[in-house]
Amino acid sequence: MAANPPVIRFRDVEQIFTGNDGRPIHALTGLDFEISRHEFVSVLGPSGCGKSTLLRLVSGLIHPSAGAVEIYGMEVTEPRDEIGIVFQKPTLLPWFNVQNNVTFPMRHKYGRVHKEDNERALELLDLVGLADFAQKRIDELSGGMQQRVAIARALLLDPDILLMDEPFSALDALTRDEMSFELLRIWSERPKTVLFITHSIPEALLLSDRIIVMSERPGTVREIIDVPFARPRTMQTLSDPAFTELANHIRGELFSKPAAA
Amino acid sequence: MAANPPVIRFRDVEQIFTGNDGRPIHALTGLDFEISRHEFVSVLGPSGCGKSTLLRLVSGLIHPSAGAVEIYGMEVTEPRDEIGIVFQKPTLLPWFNVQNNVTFPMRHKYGRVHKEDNERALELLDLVGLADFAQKRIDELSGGMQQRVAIARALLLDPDILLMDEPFSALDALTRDEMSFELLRIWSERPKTVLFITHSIPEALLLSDRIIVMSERPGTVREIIDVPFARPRTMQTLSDPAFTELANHIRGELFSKPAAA
Amino acid sequence: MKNIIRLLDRFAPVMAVVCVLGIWQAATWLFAIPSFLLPSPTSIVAAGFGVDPSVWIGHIWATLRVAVMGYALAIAIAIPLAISLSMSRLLSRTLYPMLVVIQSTPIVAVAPIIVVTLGAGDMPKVVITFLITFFPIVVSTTTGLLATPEELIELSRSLRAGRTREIFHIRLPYALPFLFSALKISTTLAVIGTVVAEFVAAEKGLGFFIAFSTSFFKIPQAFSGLVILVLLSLTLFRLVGFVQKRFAPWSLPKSER
Amino acid sequence: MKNIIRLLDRFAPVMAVVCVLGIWQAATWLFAIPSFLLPSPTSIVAAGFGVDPSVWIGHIWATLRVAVMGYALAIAIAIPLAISLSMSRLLSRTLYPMLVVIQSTPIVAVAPIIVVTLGAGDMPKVVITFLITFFPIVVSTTTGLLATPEELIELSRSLRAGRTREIFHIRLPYALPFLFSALKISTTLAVIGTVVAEFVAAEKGLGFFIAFSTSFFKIPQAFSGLVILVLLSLTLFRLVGFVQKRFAPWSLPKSER
Amino acid sequence: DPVTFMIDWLPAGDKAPIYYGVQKGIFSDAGLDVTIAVGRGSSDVVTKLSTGAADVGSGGLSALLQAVATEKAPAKAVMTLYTKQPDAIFTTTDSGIEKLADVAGKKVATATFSSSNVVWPLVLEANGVDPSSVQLIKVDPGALAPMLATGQVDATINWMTVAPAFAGPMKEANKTFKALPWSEYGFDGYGLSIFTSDNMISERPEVLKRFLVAYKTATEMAIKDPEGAAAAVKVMVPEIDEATAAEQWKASIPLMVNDVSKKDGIGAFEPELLKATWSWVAKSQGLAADALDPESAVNRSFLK
Ligand SMILES: Nc1ncnc2c1ncn2[C@@H]1O[C@H](COP(=O)(O)OP(=O)(O)OP(=O)(O)O)[C@@H](O)[C@H]1O
Ligand SMILES: Nc1ncnc2c1ncn2[C@@H]1O[C@H](COP(=O)(O)OP(=O)(O)OP(=O)(O)O)[C@@H](O)[C@H]1O
Ligand SMILES: [Mg+2]
Ligand SMILES: [Mg+2]
Repeated sequence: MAANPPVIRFRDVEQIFTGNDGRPIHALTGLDFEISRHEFVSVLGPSGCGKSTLLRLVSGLIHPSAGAVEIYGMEVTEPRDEIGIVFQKPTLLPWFNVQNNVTFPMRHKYGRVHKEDNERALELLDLVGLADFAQKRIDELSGGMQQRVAIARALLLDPDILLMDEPFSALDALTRDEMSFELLRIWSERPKTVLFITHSIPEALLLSDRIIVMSERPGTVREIIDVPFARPRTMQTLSDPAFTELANHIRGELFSKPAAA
Repeated sequence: MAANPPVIRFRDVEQIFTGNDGRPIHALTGLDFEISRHEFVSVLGPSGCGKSTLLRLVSGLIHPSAGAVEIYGMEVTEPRDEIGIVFQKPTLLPWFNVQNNVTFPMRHKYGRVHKEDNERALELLDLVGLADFAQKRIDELSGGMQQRVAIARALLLDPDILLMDEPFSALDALTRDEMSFELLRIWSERPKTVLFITHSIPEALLLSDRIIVMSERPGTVREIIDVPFARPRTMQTLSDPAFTELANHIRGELFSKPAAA
Repeated sequence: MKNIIRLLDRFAPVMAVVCVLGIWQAATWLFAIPSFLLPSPTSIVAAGFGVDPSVWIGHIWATLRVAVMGYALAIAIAIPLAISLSMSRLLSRTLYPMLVVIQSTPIVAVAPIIVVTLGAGDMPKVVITFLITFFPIVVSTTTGLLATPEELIELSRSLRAGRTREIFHIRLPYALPFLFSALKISTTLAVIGTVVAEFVAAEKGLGFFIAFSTSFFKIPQAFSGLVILVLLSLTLFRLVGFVQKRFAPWSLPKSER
Repeated sequence: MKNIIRLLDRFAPVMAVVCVLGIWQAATWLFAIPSFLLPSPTSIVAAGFGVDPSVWIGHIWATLRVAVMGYALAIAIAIPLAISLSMSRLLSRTLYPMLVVIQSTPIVAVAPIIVVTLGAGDMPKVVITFLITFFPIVVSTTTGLLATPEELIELSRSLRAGRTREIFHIRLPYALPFLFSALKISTTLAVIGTVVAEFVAAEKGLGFFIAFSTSFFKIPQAFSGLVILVLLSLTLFRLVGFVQKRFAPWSLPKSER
Repeated sequence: DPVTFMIDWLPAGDKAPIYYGVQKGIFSDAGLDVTIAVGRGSSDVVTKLSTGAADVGSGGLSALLQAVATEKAPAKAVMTLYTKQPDAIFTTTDSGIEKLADVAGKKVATATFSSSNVVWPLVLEANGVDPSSVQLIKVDPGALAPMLATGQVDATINWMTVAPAFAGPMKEANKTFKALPWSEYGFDGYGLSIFTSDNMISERPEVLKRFLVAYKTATEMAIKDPEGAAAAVKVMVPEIDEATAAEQWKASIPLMVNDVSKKDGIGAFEPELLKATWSWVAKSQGLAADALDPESAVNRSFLK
C-alpha cells in the first residue's frame, strides 16, 4: 500500500473561520497526513472538533486558511470529479422523488439520466432497504430513510474517492451493521479510497484500514491507528479479543484529555 | 411504581399516513402500552418503524388513525403544556443566536425571557458543553453542537414529560456518555417521565427503566423489557455481565425477524 | 357538521362577492348615490349589455392580447435577468440600480419616446406592459435564487455540474415559491400596464373604452368595462395558481396542494 | 489583481451609470435626436438648474411625503392582512379575489370616486399610492408565511404558544426574505403610485411637475423632474436594503451580508 | 395617398368632420386614404407630427406656438378651425355665478393638465378679479362633472364642446347647467387649428393641399348636417352616444362659424388675432413677447 502515491494528502493544514461576530474560530490546526490509494480511513473525534470541516476541505468546497490539501498530488482548489460525498445532513431535494434524488448526480453532472442509471438507482435503493420507496416524496421518509437515500446517491456514480460524514448515525444497530457490510462489499468489489467519519468506535474498527483520532477544538490529529484485522471482516471480527482491546485503547485515547470537563 | 396512574397510555393505536400519491402508508399498528409516572422508557426499533411517529402521537402533533393516546388519563387532542421535545432534526431558528434558541420556549410560550431564564440557558449550555458558543449563530455550529443546543432547549422549561428523538445520535462516544449521565442526574434530581428514542442498545440499557422494542413497518411493540439494574447507574453498570447478556438478548430480538432481508 | 364547513369553504368566495354586490346595490339605493359617482351593480350590468357584444369582443381581445404578450415578454426577460443578477455580484450591483430606474420611471413621461420609436400597433403597448410587469419578477426570482440553502449549493458544487445546472436543478426549483408569488403579482400588473398603455396610446382595448366612457361621463358604462377588466385579471391570476398546482405542487404550502 | 477586482466591484455601478450617460449624450449628438423626443443629459441638467431650488424642494417634498405615507400605510395594512390570509383558508379564499379586484382596477377609472369622496389634499393621493403599493406586500408576505417549514411550525405547536406567537416568532421571521423582496418592489411602486395620484389630483409634486412640463412641451425640464423622481426611488430602494442589512442580516443571502 | 390624421383627444362629436369626410367619401374622392389616430392632447399631437408618427393633426394653436417657441418644434399651423377660444366656465343656475367676475370667492375645479389653467389667472385679472381669491382645485378630468353635480364645487373649467357630456350628471342631480365662454370676457385668439409637420409641407405639399380642401369641405358639409356628422362618428366609433355627439358637434359650430370667421373667411389666420393668441401664450408662460414671431409658426400658403 505504501508503494501507491498518496491519494489524499494534508500538508500542515489549518482552518480558521470568521464568525458572524467577526471573531476567528480556530477549527483545525496542524493537520499533516496521507491517505493511500484504496485505503479505508475512518475519522473519530469529539463533537465540534472539525471532522466535517476536514471532509469539506478534501471535497474542495472550502479552502484551508494555511497549508494545502492535495489529491493525487494536485492541490485542491475546487471540487473534483472523482469524489462522492455523503453529507452530515441528508441534503435531499424536496422537488424530486426518492429515485430521482438518487439519480440526481447523473442528471446534475451529465444532464440526463439513462435507463441504466435508473436501474442502478433501484439496485442501490434495494441495497439500502428502500426499494418500496422509490416513488415516494422526501417528506414521507423517516430520518434514517433519508440518510439511506443520501448514501445511495453518493454511490450512484461509483466514485474513486468516497467521503462519508456520519452516514449511519441515524440508523438502528441492525441496519447499521447491514449497511457496513454492504459498504465493505462495494469497497472490495470496486476498490475506492474512503474517508469515513463516525462516532462509533466498533464501526471504525470493523471498516477501516486506519483510524484518525482527533483531539478537541482546535482539532488536530491525536493519533493514527493501524487496524490489524484481516479482511474480509465478518461478525466474528467483532468478538476477537484484540478488537475489544483496540476499541478500549481508542476509547481511552478519546476519553483521556478532558479531565477538566 | 404500579401504584401511580399511567402518565402515557396507548390504547390500540394505529397510524396510517396518506402518501402524496394517495396510497396509504401503514406506519404503526396495535400499539397498546402504558408508561408510569417518572418512568424512563426507551424505544428501540429499526429505521422507519415508526418511532418518531409514536413520539409525535404522544406530543399531540398528530392524531392516531385509530385508537387513542392518553396523557394523565386524558385523550391527547393537541400539544400539552408539560411536555418538552427534542426532535430528530435539531430544528433551531437561524434568526436567533444559540442562547436565544435555548430560551426560545420561554419567549415563545410566555412572551418574555427573564434574567433567570438567561442564566438557566447558560447553565444548560454549560451542561451540554457549549458555554463558549452562547452568542454564536446557528450556522456556525457543527451538527453535533446543534443537536446539543436542541437538548438544552428542551430542558429549559423543566418539563414533566420529556420526549427525546435520538438526541445523542450525532455525538461522539465521550460526549454521548457525558450527556447520558447528565440526563440521568437531571432526571433523578427533578423526576420526570421520559420517552427516549435511540438506536444504541447500551444507551437504552444504561438509561431506562423499561425498553420498548419495536418491529419493522408497520411498527408494533415486539417486546417490553424491564431493565433490572439498580440506580444510580455508573460506568460500572456497563461491565456487569447481566448488562452484556441483556444487550445480547435485545440485539437478538432486533436482529431476529428479518431473515428475509 | 364537517359537510357544512366544506360547503362553506366551497361557496364562501361566491357568497362574499354576492354580499358585497348586495351591500353596494343597497347603498346606491339608500343613500341615492348618483350613478355618475358610483353606479349601482344593476346599472353597470345594464350598461354592459347596452354595448354591442362584437364591440366588447374587440376591446377584450385587444387588451388580452397585449396583456398576455407583455406578460410573456416580462417572464421571458425577467427570469434570465434574475439568473444573471444572482450569478454575478458585479452585474447585480451594476444592473439593479438601472432596473430600479426603469421601474420607477413613470411610463406616461416616456410614452412618447416609446410610441415614436416603436411606431403604432401593439408593439409600444406590449413594451409598456412589459416595463410595468417585469420588475417584481426580477426582484422576487433573484431573492429566491439567492435564498437557496448553502447545503444544496454545496451538493451541486461537489458534483462539479457547473453554474447552469446549479441554477436549473437547484436554485430555480428552490426559488419557485418566490417566482410564483411574483407571477401572481404580475398578472394584475400586466393588465394594469396594458390599461395604462391604452390610456397613453390606443384606439382600442378596455383601457381605451374606460377612458372614452369616462370622457363622456358615462360612468356605468366605464364601470362595465372595469368589471370585464377585473374578470380578466382574476382569470389570469387563477391561471397562474392553476399552473403552479398542476406543474409544481411541491412549491405550494402543504395546506394548498 | 485582487485590488483591481475590488476597485472594479466598488466603482462598477458608478462606471455603468457614467457609460450609459455617455452613450446617451453621444447618441443625441450623433443622431441629432430632437430634444422634445429625448433630451440630452446636459440639456436635462441645464433645465434642472433652470428651475428654482425652492420650487424643486416644494415638489420633492410633496411627492416624498405622499409616497412615504402611502408606503407606510401599505405596510401597516398589508402585513396584518397577509397574516390573516395565511391563518385562515376561508379568509384567504374569500379575500384574495377581492384583493385582486382592487389591485387590477385602474386608478384612473375610479379617480372621480376617490377625489369626490376624499376631497382634495393629501388623502386621496395617499390612498391611491396605498392601493398601488400594498398588493405585492400582501402576496409575497402570505407566500412566505405559508412557506415556513413544517418542522418549525411543529416546534411552535409543541410549545402551545398560540397562533399569534407562531406568527411573530416563527412565520414572520421566516417570511422576511419574501417580505423584504416585496418591500423593495413596493418602494418603486409607491413612487409610481404617487406620480399617478398627482396626475389625477394635485397641484404640486414631481408627477405634477413632469406632466405639467410635458403638456407645455418643456421636455428637458420634464426629464429633469424624472431624474429627481428616479433618484428618490433609488434612495428608498436602497434604504430598504439598508434596513434589512442592519436589522435582519440573517434574512439576506450569505454573499450580501 | 395615405394620410394619417391625428385628433387631439378621444373621439367625440366635436371631432366629427374627419369622420364625416371619411364616411362620405370626401377624402377618397380627393384620392386620399385617411387613417384616424387618437392623440392625447395638443402637445402630444405636436410631438407626433414632429416625429412623423402622423401627417396632419388638430390641436390648440397656443400649444403649437408654445412648442415652436421653446423647442423649435418642426411643425406649422396651416388652417384655423376655432376662431374663438373654446374655454369656458361651467356652472349651475343656483351657483350665483352670473358673470365671470362672480367666481371670486368660489370653488372652481379644473382638469389638472388643462391648457386653460395657465391663462386662467390672466383672464381673471383682465376681468378685475384677484386670481388668489378663487379657490382652484385641480383634479382628473373625469371628476369634473361629478364634482359640479354633487355641489362640491361651484364651477368647472372646460371647453365648450364638452358641455353636452355634462347633461347626464346634471340631469341626475336635478341641476340646470350654464356655461360662460371666456371669449365673451376678453379672451381672444385662435383655438383649435390644423397642424402639419415641416416635412409634410416640403415633401408632400400637394397632398396636404388636397387634404385641407377636402377637410374644409367635410367641415362645411358637417355643419349643415349635424345629425349626419354624428352618425358618421357613430359608424367608426360604435361606443359613442349619437345624440350626445350631435350636441357636441353643434356646440362647436359657433366656435367656427362666428363673426370672426365671417370676416376673415373660414380657415384664415388673421395677423392681429394670431398676435393676440401669441401674446396670451407669452404672458402666461413668462416668455418675452419677441421670443417668437407667431407668423413663423403658421403657413398660409395652403389656403386658397
Ligand atoms: N408525513 C408522512 N407522510 C407519509 N408517510 C410518513 C410520514 N411520516 C412518516 N411516514 C412513514 O411512516 C413510517 C415511520 O416513520 P418514522 O419517522 O416514525 O420512522 P422512525 O422509526 O422514526 O425512523 P428513523 O429511525 O429512521 O427515524 C415510515 O415508513 C415513513 O415513510
Ligand atoms: N461556517 C462556519 N463558520 C464558523 N464556524 C464554523 C463554521 N463551520 C464550522 N465551524 C466551527 O468549526 C468547528 C468544527 O466544526 P465541524 O462541523 O467540522 O465539527 P465536527 O467535527 O463535524 O462536529 P460534529 O461531530 O458535531 O459534526 C466548530 O467549532 C464550528 O463551530
Ligand atoms: Mg460534523
Ligand atoms: Mg425517526
